[in-house]
Amino acid sequence: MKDTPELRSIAIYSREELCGGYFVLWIWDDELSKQCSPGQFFEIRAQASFHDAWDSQRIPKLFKPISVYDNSGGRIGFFIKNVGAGTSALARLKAGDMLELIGPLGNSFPVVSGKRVLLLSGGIGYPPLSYLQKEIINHNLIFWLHGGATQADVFPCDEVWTVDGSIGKQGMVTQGLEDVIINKKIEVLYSCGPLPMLKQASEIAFRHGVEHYTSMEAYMACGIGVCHGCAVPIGSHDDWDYLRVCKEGPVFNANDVLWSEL
Amino acid sequence: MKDTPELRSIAIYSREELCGGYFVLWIWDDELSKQCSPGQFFEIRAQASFHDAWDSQRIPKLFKPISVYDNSGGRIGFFIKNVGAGTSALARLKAGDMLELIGPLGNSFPVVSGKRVLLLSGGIGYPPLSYLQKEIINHNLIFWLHGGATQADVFPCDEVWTVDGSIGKQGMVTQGLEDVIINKKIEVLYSCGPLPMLKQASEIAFRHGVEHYTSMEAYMACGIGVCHGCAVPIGSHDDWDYLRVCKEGPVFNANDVLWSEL
Amino acid sequence: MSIMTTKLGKLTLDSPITVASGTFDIENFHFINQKCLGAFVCKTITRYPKKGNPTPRLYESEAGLINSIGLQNPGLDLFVHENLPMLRDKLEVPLIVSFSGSSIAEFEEIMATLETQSGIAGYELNVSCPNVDNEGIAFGVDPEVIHQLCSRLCSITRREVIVKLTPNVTDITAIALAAEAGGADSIALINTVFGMAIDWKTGRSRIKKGIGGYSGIGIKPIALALTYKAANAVKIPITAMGGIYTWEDALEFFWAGASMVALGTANFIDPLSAAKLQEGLSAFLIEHRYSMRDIIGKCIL
Amino acid sequence: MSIMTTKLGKLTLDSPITVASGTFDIENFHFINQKCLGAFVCKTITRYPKKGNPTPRLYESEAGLINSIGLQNPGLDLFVHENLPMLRDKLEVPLIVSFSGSSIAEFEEIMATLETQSGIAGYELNVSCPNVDNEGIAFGVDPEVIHQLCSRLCSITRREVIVKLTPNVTDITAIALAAEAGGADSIALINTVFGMAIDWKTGRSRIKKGIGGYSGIGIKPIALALTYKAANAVKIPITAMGGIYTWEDALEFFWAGASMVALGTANFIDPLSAAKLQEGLSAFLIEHRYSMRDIIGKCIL
Ligand SMILES: Cc1cc2nc3c(=O)[nH]c(=O)nc-3n(C[C@H](O)[C@H](O)[C@H](O)COP(=O)(O)OP(=O)(O)OC[C@H]3O[C@@H](n4cnc5c(N)ncnc54)[C@H](O)[C@@H]3O)c2cc1C
Ligand SMILES: Cc1cc2nc3c(=O)[nH]c(=O)nc-3n(C[C@H](O)[C@H](O)[C@H](O)COP(=O)(O)OP(=O)(O)OC[C@H]3O[C@@H](n4cnc5c(N)ncnc54)[C@H](O)[C@@H]3O)c2cc1C
Ligand SMILES: Cc1cc2nc3c(=O)[nH]c(=O)nc-3n(C[C@H](O)[C@H](O)[C@H](O)COP(=O)(O)O)c2cc1C
Ligand SMILES: Cc1cc2nc3c(=O)[nH]c(=O)nc-3n(C[C@H](O)[C@H](O)[C@H](O)COP(=O)(O)O)c2cc1C
Ligand code: FES
Ligand code: FES
Repeated sequence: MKDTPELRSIAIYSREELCGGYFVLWIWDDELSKQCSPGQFFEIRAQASFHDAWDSQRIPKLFKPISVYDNSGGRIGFFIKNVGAGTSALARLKAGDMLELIGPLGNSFPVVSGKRVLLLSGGIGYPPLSYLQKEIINHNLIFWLHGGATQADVFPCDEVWTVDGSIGKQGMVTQGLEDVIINKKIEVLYSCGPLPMLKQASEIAFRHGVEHYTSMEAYMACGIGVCHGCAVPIGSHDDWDYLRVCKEGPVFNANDVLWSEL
Repeated sequence: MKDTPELRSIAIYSREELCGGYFVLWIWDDELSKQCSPGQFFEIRAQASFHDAWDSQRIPKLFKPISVYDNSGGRIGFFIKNVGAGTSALARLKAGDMLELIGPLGNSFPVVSGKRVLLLSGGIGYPPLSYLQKEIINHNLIFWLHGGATQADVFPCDEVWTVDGSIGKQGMVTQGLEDVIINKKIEVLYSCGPLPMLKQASEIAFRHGVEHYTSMEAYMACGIGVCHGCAVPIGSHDDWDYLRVCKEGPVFNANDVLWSEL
Repeated sequence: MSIMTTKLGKLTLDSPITVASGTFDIENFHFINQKCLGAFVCKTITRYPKKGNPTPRLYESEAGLINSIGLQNPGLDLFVHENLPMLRDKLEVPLIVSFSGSSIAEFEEIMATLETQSGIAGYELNVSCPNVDNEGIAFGVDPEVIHQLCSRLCSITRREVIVKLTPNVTDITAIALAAEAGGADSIALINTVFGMAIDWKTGRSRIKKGIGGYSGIGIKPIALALTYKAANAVKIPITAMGGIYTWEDALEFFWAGASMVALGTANFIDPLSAAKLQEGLSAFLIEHRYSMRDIIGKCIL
Repeated sequence: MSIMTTKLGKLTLDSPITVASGTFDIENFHFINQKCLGAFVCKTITRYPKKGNPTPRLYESEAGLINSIGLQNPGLDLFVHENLPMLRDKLEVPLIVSFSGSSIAEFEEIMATLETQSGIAGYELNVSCPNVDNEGIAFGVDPEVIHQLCSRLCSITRREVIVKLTPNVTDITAIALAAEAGGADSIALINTVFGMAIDWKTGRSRIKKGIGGYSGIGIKPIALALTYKAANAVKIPITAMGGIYTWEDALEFFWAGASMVALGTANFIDPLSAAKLQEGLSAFLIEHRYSMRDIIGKCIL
């Protein structure tokens, strides 16, 4: 992790298309690649100069936080779902088009070894855990639970849940969590996904004394710790503060998160 | 002229490129073509759906008034200069792209016959006079004076002036006006161009008792007579009103324009 | 009763969509079927004809439109003799007449004349035009004057009385409450926000008068906040406007507490916007089996 | 003296560009050279630490940003012991400390403490934050309170005193005049405009507190109109902000009467915007052989 993230323009090296509005953008930059660790993210955007933008009647918009999904051989992959204006601008990019990046940003997942590890992801929480898995797989026993709304929202893992039952087990992925923790004798849980999922997972993990690191989502303006827009409540009930997902996060010990304030 | 202009989407049939940021867009539509007369204009725009626009972070903008430059064989030509956001969006269009149009709009030049006619255009005032010229050339004696800032701003005509002297005579085109009126025994003047040019021309023409029809420019919002944004002061000193360039205009008898209020 | 029916004070309207005064006229019905509107609001008229402001009067900024029309209109008499008969003839939806005055007495005089005329469903009192110096807006910023104006006018008509408010005030709730207490049947907001643009090359104001009225998508967050505030302050219904272009925009305002929405600048940018709004909104209501009542004011924090 | 030199009350600054409180911090100097700024304005501090508002706190609308940070800050003591020494150490440009209070006495208390500290060039009194209920903004709407606040504070310091005004008032000139009469050295405007956004699908407010503060390109016409109004009312200089992204935007504000401009939301959208503004502006001045004095307030109608 570097203390002074830079702003760069890097050409897209390749692009993959998945169903369900998901796509992967790859860049190749050895220097940046060396700086990343699992859990970190970049603020990225389809290139937007103020002046071109006015000419084409576009209003330049905020960068969007996107996790590192893969980092190998100098190539960094971003696994993205098209959900709104910012991600749809990214979705329009082709190989060779320019990406603007700030990062890597934020802290990263604590790395364990010799443990029984559970990865729990929901929807677009998948990418950071994928990067983490590759980094820790040689030193741990890993089981991966993933849930999504429907078939298009699930990706390679050990056990799949879908809300509509179109593939895997039917229901919320957290319904399967307790069984897996018990049966697989899980010691450490890493989670990333929608807030309600994280909230429930943290209750269950807490009940079973499982160490639990969670990567939080938040709307961001600056991404570098300046604006305090991305705050989440961290601490104990009588002594807590709003910490910044982009700076003190995105990874927090789930026991430190004041879920009741969210 | 039709009383009920419609909104249409028509594909661009061909596109010509000139130097100096000028370009010509052609559409082919027999029905529309029959409705146009010289002096009329369309409100046009590069196709912009609200929803696509939000996705691509564009803010949909106003239509832009553009004169009919040529109308023959069912093809309508728009001769356009790229000067800002609206025209640069048009400049980006290629053959086959969709144009949104409202029109034809406004009144048209009174057509004379058996007269000694002078056409006076400045810069992007050229297009409507070009259409007019083709319509009246068989029944009148026509002389055409055109002025522009520099070489790129002049187009085929009888006498050319440029502000920087890069081609033709050096100076403002109105400097040559009086001589031409006298030498060519001009009876009718048609003018279109920047306000200071029209103002000066109307003084000179008035002094020589020349019938003078001028096509006025104005910033427009609706283009159909609703908003009163495109007003120009028309009447006599003690009895005048703001009339609408898009509805009562764009062509006015220059003697009716209250140049002092502009 | 259709799924789109909305109640606006004394009126029950077939559609919760209308148009903002000054941005829509008979000419617009070349593009759309007038039945997509629940009512039609005409351009503001005044007691005597108004020439309007010097030109240029318009400028399109990055995210909206700045205008300085200055209430150009033919005046009450010509309106009554020419425009009104034409409107009566052509309109198939209720007519709301917008008018403004430079004193309470002038407002009264105009309404008294309009009361003698048929074919009018209601009045919109424009106390909020930013583009004329002595008309309207001086009223719109003072709760006491608003209260007095409404009391006087509401006592001389049985028709719907709508008061159209300006956003250019410290406390919209005080003004809205004054209108309600004065007897207004409903409130319309917002008129345009003071705005300006300058040619950076030359330093020349884009609008001859300097400051104009800013409308369009750029003011949507402002209009929404004011709608929410006003809706939480008064019980009378609200017609909201300010940057509404699409049916999604309209839904934001219904959730915030509007009973009706009006399209202004959107009419210039897409002449079909009212028809598209009508279509999109009714499809949304049908899909979710909502009636207007399930949405209006039901915003969750 | 460089072509970009500007005078702001007691200060003479090397560049007429600064940053808007709460949108820029030491971290931003990773991207640009701090010398492109004439001064640095820090995030508003308060007497005691503030947790800030519940989340979500941000939403990007079609043409700007809505925020509801709620002045989250470490409080005066921590600021003096940790942030200030760090700023003194790292800053190569004058530091303006922004602060806010819930009473005149609290404002005084904060300033008294800051007066004991070196390395501060001036103060920005934030009487305009829309995101806290009792702080600041209640002051910013009342000319008398502003007058009293300025009189009291200006008498206890020799440093530059800037008063930062809210746009959410009926008459900005009354407030600006009160600040001037109270002895303020200069005025900064505008803070954010009340704004709101709602998820049209669910009716849920995008911001937990409902109404937030709207900034960015969409408020530029509003900020420009208020700058023009204030500049024509007072003699003290003005730092303008509100939707300034480019050097062309900045020029509009100089023509309208600003002596200095500040970048806020632009810093998020392009971390290089201050550097680009500096470059573009100085190229423009050189090309036209203008000094700042030839432009400031020279707008033509
Ligand atoms: C640290 C961090 C890492 C992230 N990593 C990734 C990643 O690797 N890949 C990725 O695709 N996204 C990731 N996200 C989420 C991503 O930043 C958002 O989806 C994106 O900012 C949405 O921006 P937009 O302009 O496209 O949509 P907006 O216009 O901001 O939102 C569009 C709509 O989608 C909703 N929405 C917002 N986020 C989501 C979501 N995640 N899923 C479904 N609906 C949503 C909004 O409420 C809104 O209604 C990450 C977020 C954070 C904070
Ligand atoms: C009835 C009528 C007919 C017209 N016919 C034509 C035509 O046939 N071809 C054509 O190219 N234009 C024509 N125009 C002018 C055209 O409408 C404008 O150039 C256009 O609206 C500019 O829009 P924009 O968004 O590109 O630029 P804006 O952003 O609106 O303006 C960009 C900059 O250019 C300046 N500007 C505006 N108009 C002109 C101009 N004409 N020349 C130089 N600078 C200008 C503005 O002040 C501004 O500084 C016509 C106008 C009217 C009223
Ligand atoms: C060109 C123009 C003319 C207007 N004329 C009037 C008017 O005569 N009376 C009035 O009450 N409002 C008038 N308005 C304000 C609109 O009715 C509306 O309140 C405002 O534009 C905000 O809505 P919008 O953002 O949808 O345009 C006018 C607005 C524009 C743009
Ligand atoms: C995230 C955010 C935080 C802000 N915090 C403060 C603050 O602490 N104090 C203050 O005076 N203004 C604050 N502001 C207001 C800005 O300083 C500025 O006045 C406003 O954003 C308008 O400028 P802009 O459009 O360039 O952003 C904040 C604005 C934003 C967007
Ligand atoms: S996004 Fe600005 S502090 Fe995190
Ligand atoms: S542009 Fe609206 S009346 Fe002419």
